[in-house]
Amino acid sequence: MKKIEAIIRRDLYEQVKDALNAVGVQFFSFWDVRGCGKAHDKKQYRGTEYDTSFIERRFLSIVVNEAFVDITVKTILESACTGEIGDGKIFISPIEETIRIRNGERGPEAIYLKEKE
Amino acid sequence: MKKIEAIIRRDLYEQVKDALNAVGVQFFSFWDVRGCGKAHDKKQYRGTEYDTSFIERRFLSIVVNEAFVDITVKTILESACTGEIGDGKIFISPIEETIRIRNGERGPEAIYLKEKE
Amino acid sequence: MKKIEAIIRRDLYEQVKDALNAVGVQFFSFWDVRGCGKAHDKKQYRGTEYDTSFIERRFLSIVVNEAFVDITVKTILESACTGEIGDGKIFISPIEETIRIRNGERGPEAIYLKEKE
Amino acid sequence: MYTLDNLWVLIAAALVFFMQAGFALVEVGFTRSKNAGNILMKNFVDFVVGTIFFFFIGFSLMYGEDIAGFIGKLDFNIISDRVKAFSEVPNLERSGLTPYTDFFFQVVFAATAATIISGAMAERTNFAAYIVVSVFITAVIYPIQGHWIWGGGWLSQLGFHDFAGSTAVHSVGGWASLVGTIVLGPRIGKYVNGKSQAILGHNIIYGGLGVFILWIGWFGFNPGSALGFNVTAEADKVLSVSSIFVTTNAAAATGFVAAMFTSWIKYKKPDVSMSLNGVLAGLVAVTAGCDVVSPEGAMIIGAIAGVIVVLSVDFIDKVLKLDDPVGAISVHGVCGALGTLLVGFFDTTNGLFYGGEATQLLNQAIGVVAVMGTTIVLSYIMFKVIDMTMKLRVSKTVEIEGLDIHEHGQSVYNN
Amino acid sequence: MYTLDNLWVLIAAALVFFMQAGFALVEVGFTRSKNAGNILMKNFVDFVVGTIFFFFIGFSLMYGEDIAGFIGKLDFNIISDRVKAFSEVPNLERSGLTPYTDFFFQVVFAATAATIISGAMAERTNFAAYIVVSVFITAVIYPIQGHWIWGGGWLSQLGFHDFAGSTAVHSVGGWASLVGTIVLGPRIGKYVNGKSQAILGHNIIYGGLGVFILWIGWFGFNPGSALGFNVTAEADKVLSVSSIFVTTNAAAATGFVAAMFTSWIKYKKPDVSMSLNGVLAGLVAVTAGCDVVSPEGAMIIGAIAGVIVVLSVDFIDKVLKLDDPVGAISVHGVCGALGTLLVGFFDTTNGLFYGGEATQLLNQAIGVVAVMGTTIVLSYIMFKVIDMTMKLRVSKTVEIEGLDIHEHGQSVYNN
Amino acid sequence: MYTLDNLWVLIAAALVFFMQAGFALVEVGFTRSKNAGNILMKNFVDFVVGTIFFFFIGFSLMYGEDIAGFIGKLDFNIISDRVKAFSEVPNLERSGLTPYTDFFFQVVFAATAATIISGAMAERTNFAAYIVVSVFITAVIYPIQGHWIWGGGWLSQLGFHDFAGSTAVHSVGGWASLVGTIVLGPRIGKYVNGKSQAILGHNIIYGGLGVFILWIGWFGFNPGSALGFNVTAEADKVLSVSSIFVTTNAAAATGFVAAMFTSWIKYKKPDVSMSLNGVLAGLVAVTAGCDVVSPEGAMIIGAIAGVIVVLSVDFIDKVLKLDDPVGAISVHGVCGALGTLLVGFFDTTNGLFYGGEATQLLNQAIGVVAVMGTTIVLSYIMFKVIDMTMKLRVSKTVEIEGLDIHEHGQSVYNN
Ligand SMILES: Nc1ncnc2c1ncn2[C@@H]1O[C@H](COP(=O)(O)OP(=O)(O)O)[C@@H](O)[C@H]1O
Ligand SMILES: Nc1ncnc2c1ncn2[C@@H]1O[C@H](COP(=O)(O)OP(=O)(O)O)[C@@H](O)[C@H]1O
Ligand SMILES: Nc1ncnc2c1ncn2[C@@H]1O[C@H](COP(=O)(O)OP(=O)(O)O)[C@@H](O)[C@H]1O
Repeated sequence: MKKIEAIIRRDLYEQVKDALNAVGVQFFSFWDVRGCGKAHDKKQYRGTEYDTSFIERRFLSIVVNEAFVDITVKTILESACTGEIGDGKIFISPIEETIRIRNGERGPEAIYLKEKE
Repeated sequence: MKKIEAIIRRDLYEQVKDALNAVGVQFFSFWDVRGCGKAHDKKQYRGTEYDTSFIERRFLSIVVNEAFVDITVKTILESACTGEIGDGKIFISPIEETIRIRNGERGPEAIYLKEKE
Repeated sequence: MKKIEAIIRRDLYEQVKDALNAVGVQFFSFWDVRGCGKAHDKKQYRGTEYDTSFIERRFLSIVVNEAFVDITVKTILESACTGEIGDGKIFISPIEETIRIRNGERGPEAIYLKEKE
Repeated sequence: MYTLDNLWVLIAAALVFFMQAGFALVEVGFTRSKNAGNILMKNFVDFVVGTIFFFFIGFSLMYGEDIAGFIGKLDFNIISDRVKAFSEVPNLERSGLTPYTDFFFQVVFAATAATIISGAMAERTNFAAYIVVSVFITAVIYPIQGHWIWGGGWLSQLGFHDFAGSTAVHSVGGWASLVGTIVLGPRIGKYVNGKSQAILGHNIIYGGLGVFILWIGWFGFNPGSALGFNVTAEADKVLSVSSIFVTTNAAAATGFVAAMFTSWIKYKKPDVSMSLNGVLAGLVAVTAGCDVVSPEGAMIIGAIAGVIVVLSVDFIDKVLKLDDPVGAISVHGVCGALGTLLVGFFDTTNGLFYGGEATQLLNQAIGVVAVMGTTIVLSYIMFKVIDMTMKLRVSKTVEIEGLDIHEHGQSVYNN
Repeated sequence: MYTLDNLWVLIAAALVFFMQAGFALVEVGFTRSKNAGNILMKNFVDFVVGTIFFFFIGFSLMYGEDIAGFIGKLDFNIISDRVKAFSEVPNLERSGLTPYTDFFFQVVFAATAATIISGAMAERTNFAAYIVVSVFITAVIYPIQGHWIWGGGWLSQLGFHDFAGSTAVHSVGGWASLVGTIVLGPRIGKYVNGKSQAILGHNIIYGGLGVFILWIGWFGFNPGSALGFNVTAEADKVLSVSSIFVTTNAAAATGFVAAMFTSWIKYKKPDVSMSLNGVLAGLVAVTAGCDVVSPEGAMIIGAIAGVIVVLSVDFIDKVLKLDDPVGAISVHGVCGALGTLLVGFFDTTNGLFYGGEATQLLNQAIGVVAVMGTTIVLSYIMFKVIDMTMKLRVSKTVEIEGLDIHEHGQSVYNN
Repeated sequence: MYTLDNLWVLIAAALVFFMQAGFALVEVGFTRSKNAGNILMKNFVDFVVGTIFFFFIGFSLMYGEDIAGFIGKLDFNIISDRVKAFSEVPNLERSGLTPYTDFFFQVVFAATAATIISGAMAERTNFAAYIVVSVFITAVIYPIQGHWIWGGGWLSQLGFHDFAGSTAVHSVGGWASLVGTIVLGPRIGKYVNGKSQAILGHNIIYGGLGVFILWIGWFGFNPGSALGFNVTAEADKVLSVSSIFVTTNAAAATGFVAAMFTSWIKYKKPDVSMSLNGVLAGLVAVTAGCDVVSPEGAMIIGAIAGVIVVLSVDFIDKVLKLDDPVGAISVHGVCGALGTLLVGFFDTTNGLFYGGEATQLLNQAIGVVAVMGTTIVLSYIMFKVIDMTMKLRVSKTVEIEGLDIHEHGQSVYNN
């Protein structure tokens, strides 16, 4: 199994989610993060400039079994891309074990609610 | 060392934390995430339905040395389980190195504050 | 490529960020987490004591290519360290693939905006 | 003077109306974010239901023709009839409050009694059921007790002194809260192995703003209850109203100080939300006697209430194990009763501490007990009937995931 | 009486001023956090620009010497001239409102008209352009219609009845909002494949507090429009003002109830923000006739408005596909017009339901249509000219990343 | 008239009371969330301590029997004695304010002076020490200066004109803030290598609501300072009060506009929190002369204050390197002094710009300097003594982790 972490523009989240759902990737977690990049946004507060150097982004953590890695990546690339700087990144890393808390089921089976399909 | 990531119901957090502490797992980080699943909660705002398809969850990131993997997983399974759909998942992935910022100590030793026990 | 996850004191973030930028590590994501440790802060609300046992921390997720691992770790150790308990941890884990969403570029090249330098 | 009396009472009523915002903020702030929208809705429901049902039903039960000292005669047209009668008086001979002014001042009080309850029952009450609760409180329960005290009923004949409603408004709300809390049971997670757990309010700053708003609202509530602003050879309402401003404010201040230090001593740190409760405790307690106590007396009353409210919250939470998220029972029930009794001591003309006899104190005690008993019985019946017919409490899932999403289909906080 | 009239109108004006805070909170709460600071700024701009431009220009266009029933004569010194004249009257012979009281009450109304628009145009309007919009509304568009209705213009001569401004203030704001919304176009992401999407307000609790504040402000807006508080052999403004308190409050209450149940039936759940809109709908609708309807009539008016506002928000959002984040067009435009028309039915002296003739209704319709048409034309010209000269809408990036960061260089929420 | 005078001043006092909520919101919003509960508590402490200590001590020092033009005679029973004397006057012969009205209006002013300081000293002051600061300000420092200006002391004998307290209230608060800021030192992280860093306020929307509340409060503060509302052959307080509404409002508006454009020009973007400060700057500046300037004059005063406040915040922050999180020194100290001086120019009867002589300006300057000097000396002694006896500043850990958790044991924001 792999963990696919995607850092995307917040405003494109709905679009990405719909695209992922459409290809069968329906389970994942996400949260809001701030992304640091080279673009140093100069902001100011009461006349003092400060440099946040971050942009508000959304972090998606998607654990999938091998069969789904490519389609997931492809789908994100398509749905999260504007072509302008700041579209974000995808990181893939290994997951050794997955366990469904509800019933203790392990392995790839735990990722998808097979019995409900 | 392994990273154990557990996505649990927010309301069970206290229970899980206490259970983990009881078995000696006292260091971890957590934050709030939203979990997407198949259950598409229909919500509405000013008469427009929208589909959040997420539930509020808590994400625990626990790095432990090998010896603690099983007990940690077992403890989470016991304390975070209601048996109803939506209990969440546990993911296990490899950690190559751990460093304690305070003193630069590395490896499994860095995980537990041995000297204080 | 490696993912370097650093859990640091929130108040030292600016310092850490500046130090990282200074050594060329300019891309990363961060978010706020709560860290559980042994120190059980007793808090109280309306006369009822409760035990939060967490401290507010900031979580940095930095994906770098191998060449940058050491300097990144060193920089964090230097800039995030106060020497007092609670300075946090650094975890290093493998990343198998990195993809830049903007143009689909893969591998270590995707991490740094070479063409802009 | 006719004009001044009406002007003052209308302005006072507008201030009392504003207390609704204060209650809403305190209740929203002292509870969890997942239920914030629901509590807001309940506070609105209290007031709008109050406005409608008190107009058609409650007002006549409270101020209609007295039936045996017990209740006013139900009369759907009481207000329009009174307006008609009033309109026939030649303009320049009119005096007192117009029927509209009178009604408006009364309706904002009725809604206050109802709104107290939503806080105590927060985070677990079925919304539809709550609407029915609001109806009963403003249409029946509050008007009955109100009739006794202010509508010419038996307590007012007895000489029971409750100037602005420590008992008539606050205790009624407080005791109904007590019963509601018992019938509902505690929130999930509030008691673990019999030990009270902290369920943190999600925004105490809202609570603080709410208390400031309630405080300014009380400058309508208490001084407005003089029901006028004039001076005649016999009475000087100007002096009296201005003194009520001072006593009201004094009790609020010492209530804060006392609650702050009590929590500081008891818990080692000055607790924010308890100190805020202290302000309300002082205000509630001084409400009964604000017209007859001195500023110094008001300060002592406020201080006593500030101490008691902390002890009472503790006792109800940890000993009685009743789950009252905002402290409504302690603030309104306990301190309302307390303040009413203290009139018997601090009344500068016939209080015990000023050489008065015990009669006044006795009358106060009778009133406090009678209202407490009646409210408990009536509201118990009400809650039980509602619970049996439409379920008072939401399901476990709804409670855990939040009333906002389940009852209203959305969260009030988004990005 | 001179003193009482002024005292009441000044206090009422202060309450109306406070409505600015209410509007700001509703608009901030009903939109996204990334634009919160920008909306706050716009609400301040409305009021400060209003204060300045209405002083020098708007007031004389509205209340200056009538030119053919169409507009007042522009006069930069109108206020100081009036003060001079007034000062020459011996103190004890003075009567009515002082020129200052008069101006202050008028200026808070002018700013209200302007502030309505910021909500409808929220989250995508260029800040500099918005300042110019504010100037035009308070200096030109509002005063012209105001002159017709209240300044002695042709509508007031016709017998058009708009006591406190359902049409003069709210509809003007509402129709200008309509045009602004059309010229601007919807927010990015609001319509996907022609389907309306929910863009969630980020803090409905702010919205709730805002509505409470608006509600108390309306106790200045409507009863204050009696422009006095006295009783003479001919007229009793005391009775009238107190009745307006009751009718205003009644319509707000039923507006909430009706909107709540309408949303409950239509969407299966009682929607929080729609119910809040219901309060405002009731208040806006009763504003025109608050002085001539009975409390029962006001309740019906409020209830109708509460139903209509939900249907109208739905219609505008889903059928017309106009993106009005806070429902300003429905609340102020539609319910303002509706309430003005309903005077023709519910006026207790000559409304259709009370045996009156259709003339009143006809006059109301003429006024509603005339103001609607004029406002639409004038504001269309204004928006187009501004759009051509300085761009009304921000760039796509600014809109996506938030106006706060781009227009003001900072976020209003931090840690 | 006795009744009207009291009615108006009581209502005005209630509005001034409400300013406490405004100050609390501005201070909470302009600072970090980890200290929000602490600042809220301090704002409550200011008011409750003020109420108690001003009652027993401050009031007599300010308004007691004059001792050599320098201070009033300490008298714990001053209020009850005055009430007793007043009560002996036959009802119908009473006039002026009742001793209660008088005290209540004064106490809300005293608390205002104290509350200004909490903002400047935010995020690093020991809570217990702060309580003592509040006691000294309301019991001693404010009353002394107040006696000079309003209590019959030497400045009032000199002809110093400070109608509603630009100097007596705001400058006192502002200069005490200056000293407090110096004694405390800047917050950790505020100056890095001598360079000022932005420490962002956590909720500028609270700040905006706070400013709206302060603004409406000022309609009590300034016009209420007429201490009455009547018309006699000699004086027309009605005209005067209504003019103060207009001048107060005008200065607030131009203060906003000027600060907004100043920040826009200086920093390229219109800064939200600076624009909000502009409103307060305009209000503070016009306070001294609101009764003697024209609306146009008030606009200019407000505009000057709006420009100056931005420059002053910048100067204090970047050049003097004093850490004043909310800009209290600039808003209250600098603009209070500025506004007091500007009376010498804009007073329509004897200001320099209206053909007056320089005497008035000179008197104003004497007062400004005297109050500044005295406040600085007295508050320096106070802060130093408190610092030596109980430590003014919290420990490094407490400051970094937040005062809420350490001083009050909890966070005010939860889930
Ligand atoms: N090496 C990294 N580690 C973690 N997060 C990263 C890394 N590189 C980029 N990101 C995240 O991705 C976001 C967008 O990447 P960016 O490089 O700005 O886009 P683009 O590749 O289109 O230029 C950043 O703001 C940050 O959140
Ligand atoms: N593949 C996944 N990757 C990341 N998070 C997941 C994944 N699958 C589930 N989750 C998280 O776990 C939560 C609960 O899982 P769910 O499948 O709904 O429970 P159950 O297995 O009991 O049916 C989801 O809401 C989501 O946050
Ligand atoms: N094993 C772990 N897994 C995840 N997070 C951890 C782990 N150990 C420590 N942390 C994080 O690091 C923070 C600080 O670590 P701590 O051990 O308290 O500091 P120190 O090592 O200086 O004593 C914790 O609050 C927690 O957020």
